[in-house]
Amino acid sequence: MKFTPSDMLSMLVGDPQADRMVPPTGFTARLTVITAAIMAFLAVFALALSLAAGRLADRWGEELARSATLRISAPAEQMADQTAAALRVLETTAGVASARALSDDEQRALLEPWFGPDVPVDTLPIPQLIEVIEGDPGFDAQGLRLRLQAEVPGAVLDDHTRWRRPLVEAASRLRLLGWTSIALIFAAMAAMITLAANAALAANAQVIAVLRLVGARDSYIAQAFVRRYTLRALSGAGIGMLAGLIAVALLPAAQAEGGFLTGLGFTGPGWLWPLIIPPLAAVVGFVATQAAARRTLRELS
Amino acid sequence: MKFTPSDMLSMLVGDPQADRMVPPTGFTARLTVITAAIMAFLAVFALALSLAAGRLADRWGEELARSATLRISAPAEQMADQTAAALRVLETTAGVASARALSDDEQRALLEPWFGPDVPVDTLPIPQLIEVIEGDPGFDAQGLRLRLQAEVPGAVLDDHTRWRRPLVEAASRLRLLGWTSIALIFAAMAAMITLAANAALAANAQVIAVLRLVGARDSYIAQAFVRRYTLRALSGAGIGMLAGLIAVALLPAAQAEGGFLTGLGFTGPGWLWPLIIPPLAAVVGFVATQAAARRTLRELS
Amino acid sequence: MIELDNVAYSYGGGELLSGITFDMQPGSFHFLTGPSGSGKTTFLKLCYGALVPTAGHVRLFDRDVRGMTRDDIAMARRRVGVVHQDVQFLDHLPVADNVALPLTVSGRTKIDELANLKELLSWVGLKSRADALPPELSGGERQRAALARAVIMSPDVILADEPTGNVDWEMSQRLLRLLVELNKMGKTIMIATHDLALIRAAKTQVQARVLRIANRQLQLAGADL
Amino acid sequence: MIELDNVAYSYGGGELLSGITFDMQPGSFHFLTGPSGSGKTTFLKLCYGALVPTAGHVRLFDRDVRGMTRDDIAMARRRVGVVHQDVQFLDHLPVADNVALPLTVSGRTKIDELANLKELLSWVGLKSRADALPPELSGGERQRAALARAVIMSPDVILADEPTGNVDWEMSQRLLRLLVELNKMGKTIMIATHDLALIRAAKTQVQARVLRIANRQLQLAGADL
Ligand SMILES: Nc1ncnc2c1ncn2[C@@H]1O[C@H](COP(=O)(O)OP(=O)(O)OP(=O)(O)O)[C@@H](O)[C@H]1O
Ligand SMILES: Nc1ncnc2c1ncn2[C@@H]1O[C@H](COP(=O)(O)OP(=O)(O)OP(=O)(O)O)[C@@H](O)[C@H]1O
Ligand SMILES: [Mg+2]
Ligand SMILES: [Mg+2]
Repeated sequence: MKFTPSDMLSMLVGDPQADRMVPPTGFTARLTVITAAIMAFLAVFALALSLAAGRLADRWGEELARSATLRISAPAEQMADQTAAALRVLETTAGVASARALSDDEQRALLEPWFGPDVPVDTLPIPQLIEVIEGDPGFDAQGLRLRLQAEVPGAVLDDHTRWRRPLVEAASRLRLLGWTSIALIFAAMAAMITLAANAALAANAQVIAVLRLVGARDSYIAQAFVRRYTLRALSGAGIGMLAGLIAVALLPAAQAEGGFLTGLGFTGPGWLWPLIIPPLAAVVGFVATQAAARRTLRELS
Repeated sequence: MKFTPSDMLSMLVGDPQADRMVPPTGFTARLTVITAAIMAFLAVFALALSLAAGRLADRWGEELARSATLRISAPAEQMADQTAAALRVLETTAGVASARALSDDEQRALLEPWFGPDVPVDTLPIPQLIEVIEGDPGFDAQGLRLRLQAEVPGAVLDDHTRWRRPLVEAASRLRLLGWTSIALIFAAMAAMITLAANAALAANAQVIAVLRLVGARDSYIAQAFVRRYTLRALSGAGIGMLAGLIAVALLPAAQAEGGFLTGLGFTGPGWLWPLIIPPLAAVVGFVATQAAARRTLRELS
Repeated sequence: MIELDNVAYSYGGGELLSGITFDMQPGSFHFLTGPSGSGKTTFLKLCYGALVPTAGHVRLFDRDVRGMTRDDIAMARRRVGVVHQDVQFLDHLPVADNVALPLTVSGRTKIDELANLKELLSWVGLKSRADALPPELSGGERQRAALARAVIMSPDVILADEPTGNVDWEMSQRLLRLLVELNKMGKTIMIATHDLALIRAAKTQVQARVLRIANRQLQLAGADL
Repeated sequence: MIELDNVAYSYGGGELLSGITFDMQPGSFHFLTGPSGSGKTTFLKLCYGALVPTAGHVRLFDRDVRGMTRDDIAMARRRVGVVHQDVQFLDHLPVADNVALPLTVSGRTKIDELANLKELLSWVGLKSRADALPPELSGGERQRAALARAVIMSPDVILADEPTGNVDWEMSQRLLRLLVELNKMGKTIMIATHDLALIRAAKTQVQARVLRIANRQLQLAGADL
């Protein structure tokens, strides 16, 4: 059996008469709605977790990937020249968005954790640091090194590869974890809605038998159930999604101090992601009820 | 209605005859088992996530809390004396597990990211760093500072508070996230098992009516259902828990390179945690079925 | 045994039964007739405590139904065998287990009771179907199984609602004979039925009285049958 | 209309029916009798395609049941009104809607059909219970509702399994009159029943033939009634 979206649509708008054939309330009806709601609620959290993990991973990867450091060690009198030469080279390098020599204050701030607040930066033979911000297609580190070697012999390029690798690995692990949990929750949601729809149909065996007895066609009977349960899965998941969004929005300190770990929550277009949950639940409900109804019907002469 | 554990036990061992009164298979029976299994499976993952977050938080908090740095800035000729004096002070300070002056090589390694591999550590007026490892009840940073001021004027104690605060906050956020998700999953598990048990009972209304008609007492009828559904919740959750444990154990690269982010998984006694899931599911199943059976019975004369 | 004292019952609309006073004497044999929808099933349900009267008092074994706990009602039901009009079983258990159900739930599964079960099943013609599941029975077989279930505990009172509606004449005579035997052993019997031929046949075997529900009242039908 | 050609049926054990050949002529009126458990319900189920024979052929409106799709069977059922022995309804819809169900599912809900519905309900004595839910009906009321549902489409064939098992004599005469009227309009009728008095009454109004299932065979009962 295959279902195209248009099949699904025609079923959903279908005969409102057929709709009355299915008991409107009762435990099995509530079961479907509440199951869809609970699973949608969990799915919103999984999505939030996943997106937060993704953001974190992106940030770690990006912050480190997008910046590099050029270190110029030279006798004091050549320092200014070499710095200027290096900046010229960098300005003409494709893929470098900006380059900027750190001021003494900045250098002091960097060193402070190690040497205390009163490092005599000016009197020390400390190398000059140049912060390089990468552009979008990035620069060719190897090529840059060669050019620098020729023009600024005292320059050493550190593109942070060493620092980046473990962080990127950790970040991708976090991302994997997020998507694993989202896949799990979605699979569980599908399984639970399928179960609920099946249980509901089993509970309505008499309805199906009566309809079949009075000459209703299989498609009519299936449609009556499929329409009801698809709408139930849709509305249940809608309720659950809304509840989940509210809960996520209310989560303590969600976006504050976003420093190291971003809060669990949605940002910007991320808020649109949960909107896929109800349609997904509806599709699951549709397919599950369709299959269950056909199976129940086949057992009936 | 209240249930003591002994009530529960006596119900569970109870009359095997009564057991036969409840249909052994069918969709509603499977519903309970599979629901318990799925939710237990998810709960194992939530637990793993939660424990991993907890471990990460602990590590971040601990690594930073347990070490401090003493920085001694002094004229070159006094450096050795002051270092020795500082070490003596530290040795006699309660709460300091060990203290050790960093060698030139180690200092160079620390500085390398900033100045390249050939920092002339010996000729530079670089402060001497002493690594202080805290003992279990920790030392009194304020007291230590006062003593050092008196005996080693050039020493500055950095107990990493500044570095630690955001990390500890991030870690506790992660822990909160873990426990939130575990609370959610457990609540969802309870809700789903309750729903499944209710749906199952609703589907068995005829069984209850027949038993009541032939003179069975409420407690007998309730017991028959409660026993079955408690065992179903227990066994379902057991299956789900095992599947979850296996899945977690098989998770790619779970424990490897544990560097920055620990893998999602259980370590040591953490493996015992998931064992609470099946009993918990059984208790939920017990209470839910008990309540549902009593409610169904009350509606029946 | 069962006393109704100025009882009225209403399902929510007007009163269906009203001012009914009736005392079921031990060892009596009653038929209950009346048009379809007149309230025979309702009357029987009042008699075994499935319905509580909206007015008046029903006493079951000398206790007012209103004052009985649910467990009291359950215990009273063990002394009253009931054949429902729409017979229901535990569909997952074989017929024999269903018939023995009242014994099982009251914890009486001794050997002699089981011998009794076999005899009873063959009397109602279900010996060969003892291992079938209830949904596999024919309409008449279900009714016979329900009657067997109602009498297996050898209860003091047997209330049967249309127990022969789906069985052939010969079988209904056989079932009647079973009930007459039980009555001769001192059991009290009440049968709701539309089958006038059955009533006539019974009258030749036992001193049966015919009650009739008409105009919300319970009347003793005369010799007009 | 409905033809059985050397048909046998077995539920898995021995054969319940065997070598049955029968041709239901349009406009005929049949009674079907036989002891409880002899296979009357099974026979009727073969006649409307609910069971497929284990041997032989059943032809429904000139098409072999084995070759019909599920939708073919559904369409054929619109031409056959069936009263089940254990009547079932959509318990959440009122009686009137349940009786009109065959019209609803075949998309025929015109005004004149609905007028028809009212008349039918009052004929079977359910006018005052039209808004009740099926579980609130008495046993006899349920049977009457089922009969009304079976005839509302004015089908070519009406198969009724014990339609008067739970109704009083007067009402059963009324229902019989309805079926006789339909038969006079050309409908084919078959009624499975144990009620010999009903058969006798029918014979005075219509030329009814009595079939009897005995020893797995279908026999034409003689004038012995
Ligand atoms: N689904 C089934 N599986 C197995 N056996 C069945 C099934 N349905 C009916 N039977 C058996 O087949 C036999 C005939 O059943 P059927 O319902 O046709 O009898 P009937 O003539 O209608 O009887 P009654 O007058 O009691 O309604 C019975 O012995 C019954 O137990
Ligand atoms: N649960 C209910 N709610 C509302 N009305 C009910 C309910 N049960 C029965 N009735 C109505 O009460 C009346 C009497 O019902 P009852 O079942 O007692 O009749 P009865 O004499 O047994 O009829 P029958 O011979 O058809 O079985 C009927 O009109 C029925 O519709
Ligand atoms: Mg009745
Ligand atoms: Mg039958």
